Amino acid sequence: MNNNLKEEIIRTSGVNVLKCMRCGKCSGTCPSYGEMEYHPHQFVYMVEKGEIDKLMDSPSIYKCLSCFACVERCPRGVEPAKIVEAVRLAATRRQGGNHLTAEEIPCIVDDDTPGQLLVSAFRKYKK
Amino acid sequence: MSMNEFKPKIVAFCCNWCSYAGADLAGTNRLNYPADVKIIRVPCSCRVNPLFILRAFQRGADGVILCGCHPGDCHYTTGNYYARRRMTLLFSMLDYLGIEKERTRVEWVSAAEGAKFATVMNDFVKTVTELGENKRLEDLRCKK
Amino acid sequence: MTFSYYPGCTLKTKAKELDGYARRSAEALGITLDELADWQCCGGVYTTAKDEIATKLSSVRALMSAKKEGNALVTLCSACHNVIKQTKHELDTNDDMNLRASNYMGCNAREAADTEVIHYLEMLRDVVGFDKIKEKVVNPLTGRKIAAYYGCLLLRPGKTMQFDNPENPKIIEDFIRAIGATPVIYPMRNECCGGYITVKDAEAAKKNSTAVHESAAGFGADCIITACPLCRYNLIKAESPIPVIYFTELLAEALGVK
Amino acid sequence: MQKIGVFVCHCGTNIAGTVDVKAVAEALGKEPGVVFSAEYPYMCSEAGQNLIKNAIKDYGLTGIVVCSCSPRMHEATFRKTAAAAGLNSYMVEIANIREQCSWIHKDIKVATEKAIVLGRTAIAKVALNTPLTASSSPVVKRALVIGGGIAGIQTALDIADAGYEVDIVEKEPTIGGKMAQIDKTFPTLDCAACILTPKMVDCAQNEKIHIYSYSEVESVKGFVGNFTVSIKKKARYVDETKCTGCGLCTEKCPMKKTPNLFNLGLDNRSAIYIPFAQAIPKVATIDADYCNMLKNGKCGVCSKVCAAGAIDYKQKDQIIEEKYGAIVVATGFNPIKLDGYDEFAYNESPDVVTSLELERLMNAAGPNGGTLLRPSDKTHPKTIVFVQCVGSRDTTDCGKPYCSKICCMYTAKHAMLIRDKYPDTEVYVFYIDVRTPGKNFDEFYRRAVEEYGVHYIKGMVGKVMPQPDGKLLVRAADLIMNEQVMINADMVVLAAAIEPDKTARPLATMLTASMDTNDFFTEAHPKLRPVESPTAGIFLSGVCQGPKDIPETVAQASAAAAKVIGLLAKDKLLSNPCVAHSDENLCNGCSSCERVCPYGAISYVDKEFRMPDRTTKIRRVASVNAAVCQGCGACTVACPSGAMDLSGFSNKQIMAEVDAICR
Amino acid sequence: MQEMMKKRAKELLASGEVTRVIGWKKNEFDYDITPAVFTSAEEIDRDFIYDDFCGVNLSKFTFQHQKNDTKTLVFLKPCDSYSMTQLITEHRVDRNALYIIGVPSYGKIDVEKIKADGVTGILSITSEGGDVHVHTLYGDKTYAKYEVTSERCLNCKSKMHPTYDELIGFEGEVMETERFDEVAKLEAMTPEERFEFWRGELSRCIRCNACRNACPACTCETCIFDNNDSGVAQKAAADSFEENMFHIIRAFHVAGRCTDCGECSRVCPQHIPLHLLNRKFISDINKFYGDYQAGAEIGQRAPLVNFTKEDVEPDIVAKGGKA
Repeated sequence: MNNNLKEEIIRTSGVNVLKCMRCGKCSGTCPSYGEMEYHPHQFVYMVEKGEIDKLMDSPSIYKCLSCFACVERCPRGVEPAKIVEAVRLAATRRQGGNHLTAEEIPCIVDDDTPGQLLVSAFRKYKK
Repeated sequence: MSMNEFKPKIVAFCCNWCSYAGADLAGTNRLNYPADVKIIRVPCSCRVNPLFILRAFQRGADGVILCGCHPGDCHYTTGNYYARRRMTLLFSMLDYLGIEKERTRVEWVSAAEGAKFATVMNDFVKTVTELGENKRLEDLRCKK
Repeated sequence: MTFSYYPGCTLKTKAKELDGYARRSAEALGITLDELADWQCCGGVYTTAKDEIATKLSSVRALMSAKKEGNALVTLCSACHNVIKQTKHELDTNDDMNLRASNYMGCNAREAADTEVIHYLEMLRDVVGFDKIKEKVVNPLTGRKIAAYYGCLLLRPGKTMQFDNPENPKIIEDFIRAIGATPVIYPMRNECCGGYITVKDAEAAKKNSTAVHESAAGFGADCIITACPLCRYNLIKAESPIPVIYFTELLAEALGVK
Repeated sequence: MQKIGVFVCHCGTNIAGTVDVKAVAEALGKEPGVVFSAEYPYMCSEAGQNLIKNAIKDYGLTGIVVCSCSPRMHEATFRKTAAAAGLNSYMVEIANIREQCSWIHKDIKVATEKAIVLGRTAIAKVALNTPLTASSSPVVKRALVIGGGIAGIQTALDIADAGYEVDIVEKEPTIGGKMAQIDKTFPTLDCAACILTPKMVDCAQNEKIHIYSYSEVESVKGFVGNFTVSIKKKARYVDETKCTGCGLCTEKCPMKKTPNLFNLGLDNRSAIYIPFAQAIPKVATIDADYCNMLKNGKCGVCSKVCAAGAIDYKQKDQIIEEKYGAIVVATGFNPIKLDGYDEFAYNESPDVVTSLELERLMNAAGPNGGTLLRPSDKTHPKTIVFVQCVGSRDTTDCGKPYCSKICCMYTAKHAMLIRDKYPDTEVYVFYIDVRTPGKNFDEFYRRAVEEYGVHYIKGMVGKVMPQPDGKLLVRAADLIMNEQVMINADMVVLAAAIEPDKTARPLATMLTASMDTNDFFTEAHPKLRPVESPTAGIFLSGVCQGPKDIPETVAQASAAAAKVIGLLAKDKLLSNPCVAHSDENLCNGCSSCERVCPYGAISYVDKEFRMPDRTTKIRRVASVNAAVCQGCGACTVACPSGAMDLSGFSNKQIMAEVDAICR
Repeated sequence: MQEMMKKRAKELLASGEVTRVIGWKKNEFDYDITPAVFTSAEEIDRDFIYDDFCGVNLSKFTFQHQKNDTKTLVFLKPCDSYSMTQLITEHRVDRNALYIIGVPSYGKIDVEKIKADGVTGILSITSEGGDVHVHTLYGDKTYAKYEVTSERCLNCKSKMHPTYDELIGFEGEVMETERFDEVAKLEAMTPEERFEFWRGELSRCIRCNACRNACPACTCETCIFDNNDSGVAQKAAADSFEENMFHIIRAFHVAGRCTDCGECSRVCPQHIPLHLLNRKFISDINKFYGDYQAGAEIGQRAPLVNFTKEDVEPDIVAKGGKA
C-alpha cells in the first residue's frame, strides 16, 4: 500500500476510482486484454487498494493502446485508460524509466513508417 | 471581529412541499452545512413577502435565501412564478440601492435534492461570510 | 469559404497523398485551405495526465494562430485532430491547465479555445454538405464496396470529440454514399488498429489490425479507407488482403481531380 | 397572558447525541411567555405525549413548542396530543432540531446554540398563533385510476369491491399494460395471460368500474375529495357501443403492413386492429397513420364489412369532464431506448433484442406462435447470451443511475424457460451482481444454474460484433476467471433498464404531485406512506413510484386502493384551516389577490361601511372561500394594503420568526 | 384653452349632466395651484384656472373627493389620465360617476428650478409663448420656458389620454423619452457609489408623507405604515427606517402600478429624486418582462400579478442584468 503514489496517480489521472462498480466492462472491451498481466478493471481496483508499485513494475502499462474504448463504454464514467496513462507516466518519469530509446529506432523503422508513429511512441514510452 | 470569527446570520425561507423537504432530506442523509442557516417554513415561496426579507436585513441578518419548488413543479401550480418575479425585482432594487446583491438569493430545490440543498447552503454561507457583516440595511437600534 | 489548415508532420512526409488529394478536392469544392504559417508537431498522442502541460502547447499555439487569422481550424490527420480537439476541450474546462498554459505562453490561453476545430470530414458534412458533393461528383464510384475505418482517434472520447456516435458512426458511410459507392458496415470499424504499440510489440499490433481487415473483407469490402496514416500503416503491415487508402484519394477520384 | 410549554425530545441519541437537550430546555424555559420546559427521550412515545398532556392541563398552557424531528414527521402527532388535552391543535409549533440541526452538525456547542435559536423562533411564532378550526368539505365518492396495467386494474378492482365507483383511464386501446405482453411470470412460471386476463374481464364486467380506453387525462382541477378531471377520449373511428369485436374488419383490411406495436414491431398487423385476442374492451381501433381511408379517403373496406355499422371515419376526439374524490396514478414503465448502447449492436442486428421483445418472441400469441426463432433468419438459436444491467446503474447521459430491480429475475426466468424447452441451446448470462431479494427468488435463480445449467458469468459484455455468417461475436470479461471471453452467439438479449412512462412528467405537473430526478413519483414518506403522494388525494400504484415486480406491484396497488377506500368512506373531509382571509376594513378591492389565486377562491362583494362621520359608504371587498383556498399565500403578498393574511403563517408570525432568528 | 374648459364645465353643470367639477384653482401665489371642487358657474368664473403651473395630478384628488351618487366632471392631463385609468383598473374609482375631459399639457413649470437659480422675493410669474417672466421684489427676470420646465415634463412619456369622455384639443401620442437615462447612470456606478448616493438622498427624508399623500397609486384604505399590525408601521422619522426601509417598501408597493407621473418628486420638500426608485422598477419590468405602462388601458394585468413560464431567474441581477 503506497498512499503517496496512490494520491499522485489519482491526482494526475483526475479519475475517481471509487465510482467503479466492478462490472468489468472495461476489461470486456479492451483490445489489449490478452497482452496484459493486469487488466483495466484491475488497474482501477489496484489503485483504490494503493497497489501502485505492482502496476508500475508490470509490462501491462506499455500494452494499453490509449484507444479509449474502456473510457467510452464505462457505465460509471471511471475512465480506466487515464489511470493506465498516469501509472505509466509515473514509471517513465522515474530514473531509467524509459521504455523506448533512440537507439532502438533504426531497427524498427522501415520505408513506410509514418513520423506520427515515432512521435507517438516516444510520447508514450519515454520521458 | 476578524473574518475568521465572523458567523453570518442567514435566514432561509423554504417552501413546505419541496425545499423544506429537501432540507429534511439533507438532514436524513447527514449532509453538513453551516449552523448559521436558520430555516423558516412557509407554505410556498409565494408566501414570502419582500417585507420579510427587508425585515430580516433590518434586524441584522447578513443574508437571506428563498428556496422553492422548481418552476413548473409548484405544489400550488403557479406560486413560484410569482415569487420569481417579486424577488427578481426586489433584488434588482436592492442592488440599485447599493446593497450587495450577493446577500440575497433564490434557489429552486426539490424534495429529492437534499444534496443540492446542502451544496447551496454551503455556497451561500461562504459567499456571505466573505462579504462580512451587513451594515447597509441593519437598523442599529435593533442590535442588542 | 476559408479555413486555417493544420496538416501535421506525417502529411508532409509519408502521407503526402492524404494531404495532396485533400487540397485538390477542397479547391474543387470551393474551399480555401490556408495552411497555418508556423504550425508545430501536435505530439502524435494526447497525454491525459492533468500535470502535463508542455506537450500540449503546440496545439495551443495552433489554436491561437487560427484565432488570429479569424478562421476555424481544419485538421485532416486523425491524430492531430484528436490532440488539438482534446487540448481545446481542456482549455475550455480546466482552469489549472489554462493558468499554466497562459504562464508558459505569456498570454491568455483560454482565448485559444475560441477557435473552432473541425475535421476535414466534418467540413465536408457540415460546411460543403454531402448533397453538394454528390452534385459535384463527375466520376461516381458506382459498384465499389468500401469499408470505412474510423479507428479510435476520430471518435473517442466521444464527449470531447463530438464527431459522431462513437459506437455507430455514419459520417464516412454517408461520405461513401455521396461519392457513389456502397458502404460496408462491419463491427471492427471503430476498434483500434494497434496504434503506436507496433514500435515495441509488432505482433500485438498485427493482431488488432488483422481483426480489422478480416472483418471488413469478411463483409465483402473491396477496399478500406481511413483518415489516419498510422492506421493505414498498421493495416498494410498486417497484410490486409484488400487495399487500404486515404479517404481523400477516393474523394479526389470522384471529383475528377486525382 | 401567554403560557407556553416547551418540550425537547432526545430522539434517543438522534438529537441528544449532538444537542445538549438539557441546556436547550433550560435556555428556552427562560424565554418570555414560557412557563414550562422539559426534555424527554422520546416525546412521540405514549409516555412523552402524556408528559405534554399533563403539562397542558397542569399549567393551563396556551401554546406548546415541541423541539424534535421535522414537522413533516410528527406535527400531526403532537397536534392530536394537544387536542386530546383540550388545547387547540393549531396552538402547536415544532422546532426542527433533528433534520435541520442535530443530523447536520457535528459540534455539540454549535448544534446546541442553533437548537436554542430554532426553539425560540418557534416560541415567538406560537405566541402569535390563534386557535383554528378546520372547515369541512364533501367527498365525491368516485375514484380515478390513471393507467390500466396490472397496477391500475388491481387498484380499480379493490376500490370497486368496496362499493365505490371507479374509472380507469388507459391511453392504449386496451387495458392490460406490460403484463399482457409478458409470457410467463417468475418465480412460479405461470402464464401471465392466464392470471391477468380474468382480472381484465372482471374490470369490464364490474358495474362500478368504467373503462376509458384509448383516452388520456387532459387537465386536473380541484383538490382532495373534489377533483374535476377532463379526459380526452381519442378518436378510434369505431363506435365502441356498436363494435362486437368480431374481428372481420381486421381480416379484410388491406393495409396489412402496419407495425404491430403489441409485438413491439416484430411483426405486422392491419391498420384496423384489436391489439390481442383478450383485449378489454374488445373493440377495434383504426390506426390513423396507416388507414388509407383516413389518409386519402380511399378504401372504406372495414365500413363495408362491419355488420354492426360501428365504423365512423368522422369520429372526433371527445372531452369528458368528471368529478373524483381521489386519483390513483398507475402510469407504469417502458424499457429505455437503446440508442446510446450501439456497442451491443441493437440497432445493427435484428438478432440483438431486448428482454421484452424476447417475451413476445417466446409467447404463443407472439410473431412466431411461441417457437423461439431468430428474428433475422427464423432459425433456432443454439447459443444465447444475456447481458444484464444495460442502462441500469449507469451514470452516463444515456443510462439510469438506479437498479431496475426486475431484470435479474426475468433473465433467470428466460434462461430457464429456454433451457427447458430447448435443451440443446446454450445460455450465458453476463451479470454484475445477481440481485434476488424476494420470496423464493434466490432459489429460483439457483435452479436456473443448478438444474437447468445456465452459465452465469460475472462480468460485463464489452462489445457485440455481428459476423458475416450471421453469428454475433460477443466479447466480454469473465472477472472470476480473470480472462476475456469470446462467445459466438446466435442471439443476444439485452436487459434494458426500465424508466417511467413519458406521460408521467406532464401528469405530475397537472396533479402538482412531486417527482424525483428520474421521473418516478415521490411518496409522502419513503417508509411510512409509500403509496401516497405528498399531494393530498393523489395515490401511487406500481412502477410509476419506482421499479418493482408483479407481486410487489399488486401489493402496492391494493395498498393504494385501501388508502383510497379510506378516503372515500368519509362523507366530509376536514380541510386545512391554514387558509387566507381578508380584513374588510383594510381591503381596497383592487383585485390583485384574485389575479394570483390559482384556485379561484377569491370573489368580491359590495359591502356597506359606516364611516366615522356617521355616513355609510359602499366598498368592494375581497372574500375568500375557505373550502377552495389551499393556503399558498400568493394573495397575501399581492395585496398592497396588507388586508389579506394567512392563518397559521401570518405576516406577524413570520416576522416574529425573522426577529427571533436575527436576535 | 382655459376659457374653453370653463365654457364646457359651465355647460355640463347647466345641463345637469354633472353636478360637480374638479379642476385647478389659484392659491396665494400665481404659481401655487391647488385642486378644487367647483359646484357653480360663479365659482368657475372666479377661481378656475388652467395654465403652465397646473402640475398637480387631479386623479388622486378625484379619488379622495369621489361621490358615487352623482356625476363629477374632471379635467385630466395625459399624466393624470394614466393614473386615473390605473385607479379604474383597481376598482378604486367608479368610472360611471365620472365625466372625464382630456386636456393637453405642454409642459409644466417647476418653480423650484427658478428658486434654485437664486431668485427670491417672487411676486408673480407669467408664462407667455416660449418665455417665462418672473417679477420679484428685486426686479424682473426672463427664462426660456424649457429652462424652467419640470424634469418630468421634459421627459414626457406620453401626450395621450388613455381614458376620457371628450377631449379638448388634439389627442397626442406616446413619446420617445430619455426618462431612464438617470436610472442607467446610477446602474453604471459601483455598488458603493450607489449606496453613497442613496444614503445621501434618503437620509434627508423627514417623513412628512407628502410623497405618499400625493401619489395616485397610494390609495390604501389604511396605509401599512399606519397599521400597527402590519409589522412595518412607523409614523415618524425616528431612526434609520426612512433611509433603509420606507422608500424601498413604498416603491415596491407601487411597482407595476406606478404610472411614473412624478408627483412624489414634485411634492418632496427635501427634493429627494423619488421618481428614480419608481423608474428603476419600470425599467426593470420593461427589460425583464416586456414593455409595460401602468394605466395605459383599463383592466390591464399588472406585471407583479402576472408571469410567464419563461421568466428570467432572479440571478439575472447577480449577472448584471444580462440573461
